[in-house]
Amino acid sequence: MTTVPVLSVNNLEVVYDDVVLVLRGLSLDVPDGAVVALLGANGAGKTTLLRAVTGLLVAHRGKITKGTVSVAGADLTGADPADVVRRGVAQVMEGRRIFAEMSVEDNLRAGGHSRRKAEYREDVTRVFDLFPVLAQRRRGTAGYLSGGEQQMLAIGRALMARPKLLLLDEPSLGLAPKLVEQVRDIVVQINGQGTSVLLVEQNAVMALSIASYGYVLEVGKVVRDGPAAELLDDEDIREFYLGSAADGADRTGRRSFAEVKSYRRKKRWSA
Amino acid sequence: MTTFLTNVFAGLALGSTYALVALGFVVIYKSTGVINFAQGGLLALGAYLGYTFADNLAIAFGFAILLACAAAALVGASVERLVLRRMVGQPPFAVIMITIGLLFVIEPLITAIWGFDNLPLTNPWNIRTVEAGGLVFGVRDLWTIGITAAVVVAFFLFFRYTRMGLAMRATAFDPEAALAQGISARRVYATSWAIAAALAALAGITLAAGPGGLSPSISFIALAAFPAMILGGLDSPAGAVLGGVIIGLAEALTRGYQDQLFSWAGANVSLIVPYLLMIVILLIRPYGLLGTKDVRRI
Amino acid sequence: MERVTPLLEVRDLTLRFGGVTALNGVGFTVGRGELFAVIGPNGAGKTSIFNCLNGVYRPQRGTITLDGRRVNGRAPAAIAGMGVARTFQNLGLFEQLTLIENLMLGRHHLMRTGMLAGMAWWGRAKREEVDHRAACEEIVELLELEPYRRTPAGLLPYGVAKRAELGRALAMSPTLLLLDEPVAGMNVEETEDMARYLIEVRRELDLAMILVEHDTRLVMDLADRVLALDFGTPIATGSPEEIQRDPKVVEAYLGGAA
Amino acid sequence: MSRPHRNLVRSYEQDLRLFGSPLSKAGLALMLVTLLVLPTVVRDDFWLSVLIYSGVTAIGAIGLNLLTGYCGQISLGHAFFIGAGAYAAAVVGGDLGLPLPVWLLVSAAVGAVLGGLIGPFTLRLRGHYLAIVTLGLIFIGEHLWRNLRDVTGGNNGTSVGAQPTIGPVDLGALELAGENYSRNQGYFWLVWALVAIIALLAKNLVRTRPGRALRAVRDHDQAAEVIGVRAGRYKIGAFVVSSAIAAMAGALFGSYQQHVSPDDWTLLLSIQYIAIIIVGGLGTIFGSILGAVFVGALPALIDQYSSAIPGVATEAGGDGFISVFALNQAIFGLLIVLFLVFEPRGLAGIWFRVKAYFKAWPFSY
Amino acid sequence: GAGEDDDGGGGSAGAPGNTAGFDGKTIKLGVLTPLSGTVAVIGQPLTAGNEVWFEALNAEGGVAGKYPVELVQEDTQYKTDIAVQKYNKVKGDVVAFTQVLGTAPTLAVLPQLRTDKILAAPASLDALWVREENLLPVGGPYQVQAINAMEYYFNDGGGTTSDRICTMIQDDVYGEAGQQGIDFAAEKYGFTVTNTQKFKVGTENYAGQIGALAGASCQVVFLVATPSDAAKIWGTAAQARFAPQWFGQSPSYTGALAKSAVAPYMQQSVLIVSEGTEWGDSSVSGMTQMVADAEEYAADQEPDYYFAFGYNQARAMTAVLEKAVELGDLSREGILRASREVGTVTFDGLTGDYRYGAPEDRNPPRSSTIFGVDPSKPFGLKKVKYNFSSDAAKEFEFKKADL
Ligand SMILES: Nc1ncnc2c1ncn2[C@@H]1O[C@H](COP(=O)(O)OP(=O)(O)OP(=O)(O)O)[C@@H](O)[C@H]1O
Ligand SMILES: Nc1ncnc2c1ncn2[C@@H]1O[C@H](COP(=O)(O)OP(=O)(O)OP(=O)(O)O)[C@@H](O)[C@H]1O
Ligand SMILES: [Mg+2]
Ligand SMILES: [Mg+2]
Repeated sequence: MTTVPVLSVNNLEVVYDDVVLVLRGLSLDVPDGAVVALLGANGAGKTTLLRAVTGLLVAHRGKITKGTVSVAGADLTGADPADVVRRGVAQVMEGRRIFAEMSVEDNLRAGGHSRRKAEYREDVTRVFDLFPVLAQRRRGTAGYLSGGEQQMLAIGRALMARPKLLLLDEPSLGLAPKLVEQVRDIVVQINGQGTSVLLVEQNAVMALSIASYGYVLEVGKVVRDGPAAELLDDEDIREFYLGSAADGADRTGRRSFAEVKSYRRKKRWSA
Repeated sequence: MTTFLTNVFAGLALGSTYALVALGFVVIYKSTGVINFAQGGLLALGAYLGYTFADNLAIAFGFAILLACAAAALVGASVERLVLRRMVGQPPFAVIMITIGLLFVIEPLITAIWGFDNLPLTNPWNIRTVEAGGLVFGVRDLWTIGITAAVVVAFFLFFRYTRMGLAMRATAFDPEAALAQGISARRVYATSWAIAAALAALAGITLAAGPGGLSPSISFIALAAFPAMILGGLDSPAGAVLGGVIIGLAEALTRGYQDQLFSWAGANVSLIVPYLLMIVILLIRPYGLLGTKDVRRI
Repeated sequence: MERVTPLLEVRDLTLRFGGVTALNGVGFTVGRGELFAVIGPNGAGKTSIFNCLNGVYRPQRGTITLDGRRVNGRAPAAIAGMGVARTFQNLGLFEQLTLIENLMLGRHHLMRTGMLAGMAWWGRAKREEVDHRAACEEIVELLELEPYRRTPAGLLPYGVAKRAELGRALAMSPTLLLLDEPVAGMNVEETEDMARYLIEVRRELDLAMILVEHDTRLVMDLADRVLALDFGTPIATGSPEEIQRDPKVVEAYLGGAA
Repeated sequence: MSRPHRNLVRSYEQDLRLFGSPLSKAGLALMLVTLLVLPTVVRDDFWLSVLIYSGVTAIGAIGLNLLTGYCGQISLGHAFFIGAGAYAAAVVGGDLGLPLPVWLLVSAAVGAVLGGLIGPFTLRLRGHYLAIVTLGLIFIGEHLWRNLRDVTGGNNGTSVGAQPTIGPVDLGALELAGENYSRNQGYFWLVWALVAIIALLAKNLVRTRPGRALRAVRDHDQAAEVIGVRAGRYKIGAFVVSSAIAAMAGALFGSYQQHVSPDDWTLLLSIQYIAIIIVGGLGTIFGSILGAVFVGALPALIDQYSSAIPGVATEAGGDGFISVFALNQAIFGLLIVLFLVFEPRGLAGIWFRVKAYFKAWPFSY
Repeated sequence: GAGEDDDGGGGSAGAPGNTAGFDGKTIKLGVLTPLSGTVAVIGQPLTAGNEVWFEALNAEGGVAGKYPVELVQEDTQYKTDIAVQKYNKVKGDVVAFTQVLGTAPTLAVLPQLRTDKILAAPASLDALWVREENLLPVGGPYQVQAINAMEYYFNDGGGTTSDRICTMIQDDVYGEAGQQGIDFAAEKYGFTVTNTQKFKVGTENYAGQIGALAGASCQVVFLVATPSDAAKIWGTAAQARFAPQWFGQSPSYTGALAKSAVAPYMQQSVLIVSEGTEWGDSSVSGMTQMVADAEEYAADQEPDYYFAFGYNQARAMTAVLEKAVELGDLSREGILRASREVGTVTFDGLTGDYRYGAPEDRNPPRSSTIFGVDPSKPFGLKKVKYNFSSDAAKEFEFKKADL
């Protein structure tokens, strides 16, 4: 393919506090118009990668020490977050990070900060259509919403920016099963409208079912990548991210949690 | 009755000054979540700049005010440029301390440039008065009230028609999340510091235009405005104005009736009345009259 | 079923915030040693039930009794003293304290050292510190938290933080443990670990649990009984199998994913 | 390996030691020896008095840090309690002529009672609102100090006759083994011994149950309640302890200075205390001491060297753009700003960083 | 211990021996004053006054024509703890302090002055200082000014004791001193103080106080303030069209007021009670000398009371030093002794003569001068009644304060 990937990360190294090396030469591409899944255990560095892309490392005493980040061909390594957003990159941050003291509507307004004022009405209607609860609570204080409602707000807020590239950090966290499906549909839908998506998820089944390509991260490095379908069939991936028994049971034939083995298994690729 | 009205008028004038100063506090609180201890320093600086324009450069007083506000705003914005932009995402306490440090820097610089002597600021108001309905009004007091009213209107228009208000609140609440929305924390900080400094300059000049002239101790007024700011609610511009007026009136009226009503409590009760009033009101409304509540649910 | 008094009895709980009705006539019982689950869509009122049990919210109507003693009306700290422990949906760890300090805080209500005794150190304070530290270490071991003892809670990886919260709740030596989405945001492996811990805790400690969780597989595998809520109103109670098949639950909550 | 690794801890008791490792033991010993020997080496009255005031401030700062750094309650009213302590010492130590332990403890008690009266405000007020209400204390206090003439001497102030005597030992004119020591030397030992004692008490407080509770309340008061910490009680408790310590600092201040007046307890003093605990590092006892020495001694240091800067007038009305006195102030402010830009967590932050670096050593990442 | 002991110095005649602050050639004197911060507005000119006097003196060889004086200036920021630190810093390097500014800082270093047996000249007109062995005050205390103002009012101003006489004072030691004087006068002359208004330094709005004074129909108001407050007070009074006879205690006034918008009101209603004479008054030799010295050594110096005060202070200190040299002892004890034996020091009309001696026998000047405001004068003040002392003022007793 000749099109420029909408996000291209090259050999990235990130250090926190001048001492903690978290990303160790990570490379990854999000092709234009694609949904790419990023899997990895807790602490692997997924969030750090997203911060490096959007420039939020500044708020964490983190620094890119090597490598580049480019969005649609433009080099944005270490750029100001506001610039990154202006170039059409929006992020659903880990832990929701809604503005708790503000109303639901003001949260959405803040999400649309990079857009023109006139576009607000249209944008907000779209979000309210996706999440009717938010419309009901529009004047309510965001901080009093339930956990799941806050998650919806966080997603809605990111959508307000009408991004070209949407970075989702665990969007299904704390959502009821029905809503997880709905979020999945939403991702598919906005992807259909031309937004590329980088999806960080613990819910690997959900992520890989809509992604075209997937990366697996371990301690700051990509240890495995490939087309989503291929990853779905990979034995290790299924064992560790999909929760299927290694012995060939199909996707519904999962182990019961009540019978989990009381020893830890070891991943083959990260010995 | 005339005494009462005179006191009310004095209270309004004083309250307007408090309101201007409190508005400066509020603007910075709204965007950074910290109280700016350097506000008094900015006020003095603005007033001295006004003096330089009006007296040393002999610019017409009205223009001198505008120039001083602009110059002060520039100073405020440079504070962001030089210091605050490095503090995004850092603990608010560090930022508070930086404002204290700035206060320590500004004051000696002022005395180095303008000296210690009391300087008379040439101005058309001073002690002139106008008479209406049997009452005598100080021209400066009238202007102070008028300017405050105009600033308040400008303020609300600004917040109504720009997204700055929202961006400020978002930045104060969670700078990182605000950055992620494409809100430039730098722009927010720079704007709020510029506005706060300009307001301080305005307050400083209206103060210095009185008979007392201009001396470095003019910065003390900022302390007196604390109760006004907190009474109205730390993050509410409307609250700052309301708080300013209430405190101004309370102070002027207690002062006016000190001999009749408060002599038992010692001299100068009027100076602690703002604090007592503030405490009482905060016990009833812990976030001031119009402040936003902290929200934290589990 | 034998007729013993249940450990926890919740009756007719109603809670409103302005126009929002978070809970509407919710009632259920939890037996000793039982693992009771509460499910429902987002905003159904699950966390609010916990907040009522904890005394954080004051319901407008209804009663809660634990072991025959009335719970509602008491202050949260008093309820904690009665043996109600809790993990939080949004992580309620004390971020600047180390993990072990967080666990020790769980034992706060079991300790007596006051400010003066604490300053003096020698005597009660020291004795208590040592004794309760031993109790915490058992939990550290049980939950395999050894490497993180001295890590400030705010820097713990998310999965570990969730476990640490469980640990803190266990440190309280509770009779009733409230778990608010203990595996949210965890991958399958970590979820399995957590399930394992929960099973072990059940086996080793004599306590009842209420589990709120959107991971239906975990709920269905572990729970003895399940209550389903929608808009603050109970829509069904029963065994996991019954609930899973209940059309109202499927409609309101599970969707096609069941 | 036959010998256990030096970091191996074999019992919880051992693990709980304040000065557990050989390195920290050595550090402690070094500090104690320094404090003992310093006044006999640095006999200069200026530096001794700077350090005495720094020590007094360190005590007050430990109090404020307990309240603000550990319990998260910002107070701008610290100067009020310091003043109260000084007046209490003037009455008990001066007018009644009671010895040091008595006036020190009575001052602490007075501070504690006042703190207990003010403390309940914390139950309703948060953050800056509390800060400004406590700021009101300064002004209300000033009103009291000026009007309660019998105790405070009104505007004139009052002399403080509280003597540094413990039984037969008079630290104001110490005679040991035939050697005479000056009042400044005596006060240095007195004040810094108290710093050490109070730091130790505070450290014990914060590492045991009540201290954990304070920090829990600071980090997340609702969660603290839910796990059984009575947040309100600890907030008030923190106020009581902090004011008691502040009052002791005030008593020492008065006793050393021998005269105090309402002009001593201004907002500026409170702000200075805030500066100290932020510069030193919030939520660290050692940081309070570092901060007090830094804020107390830095101006003196600047003072020593700034006259060498060209273009500076070294006397009133002299030539030069800025007088050395104004410059000192400006440099002080500037250093604070720069310092916090570089290390927002304060002096203690540098300390942790150094420690973290050596822990990770020899792996730099 | 710290603080070297002086080695006594020489005998009762001959050259004084070396001692702390005196190396056989130069005499060093300390200055503890706010040189930064808000009170520097006083500290700066006062210190300039000290400097000018000594520079002029040094030009003639110095103390006793042979020992030049050097000032060691330290900034107290007007804080007591800093004052104590700075005192400790320089006490070993000076023979005495020629200026300690401010009541609170002076009180803070006083205990140590006593133990260290050092002499210091306080830069304020408190009556507290008169009976303090270690202090060397100059000028008539504020009480004297207040009493003399009343004398003037009754004798020359056409007032009667039945007039409504009021006071407006700053709520601190300085204000209280003025009030004491008025209260004393009230007793002596037999009038009552109708109304007293107190205010805090730096108050912004005085409408309340002025309203109260006007409400009490005050015909005379004795004001104790500092210039910027005084300007606001008179400005407010002018706006309220309240025009009693004001008497301002000397520090209430500064030259800038005569050029300000309040000047016309002041010309009409304000008298200032002070000491000495008009700035530049060539009929008074002390003034001629001071103006000449100021022109020579501090060309930028504006006419200023505080400057004159510093100049006088330095002169008193010089008298003591000369005496000490005469006694051949510049040690601390020697200087204290000299301060007891120096006798009466005259200030050539800049302020009244001060009779020093043992603290019990000291007699401060009792004379004052009444000034009117006249913008055409260099300092904006013209003499109205020169150098008079009332009997009442002479009767005022200075007691040893319990410090
Ligand atoms: N501000 C910080 N300072 C120091 N270390 C940090 C900081 N933020 C993260 N880390 C460390 O960086 C590593 C990667 O963290 P990151 O949050 O990127 O992981 P993640 O893959 O998103 O994990 P999770 O699934 O828990 O969200 C972790 O070990 C974490 O402890
Ligand atoms: N303090 C509060 N103020 C206002 N509304 C509240 C408050 N607490 C809860 N609510 C509302 O009550 C409803 C129930 O909230 P709750 O947190 O109990 O939901 P939940 O079932 O835990 O949802 P989730 O699964 O998303 O966590 C929600 O609509 C929420 O917005
Ligand atoms: Mg993450
Ligand atoms: Mg919930």
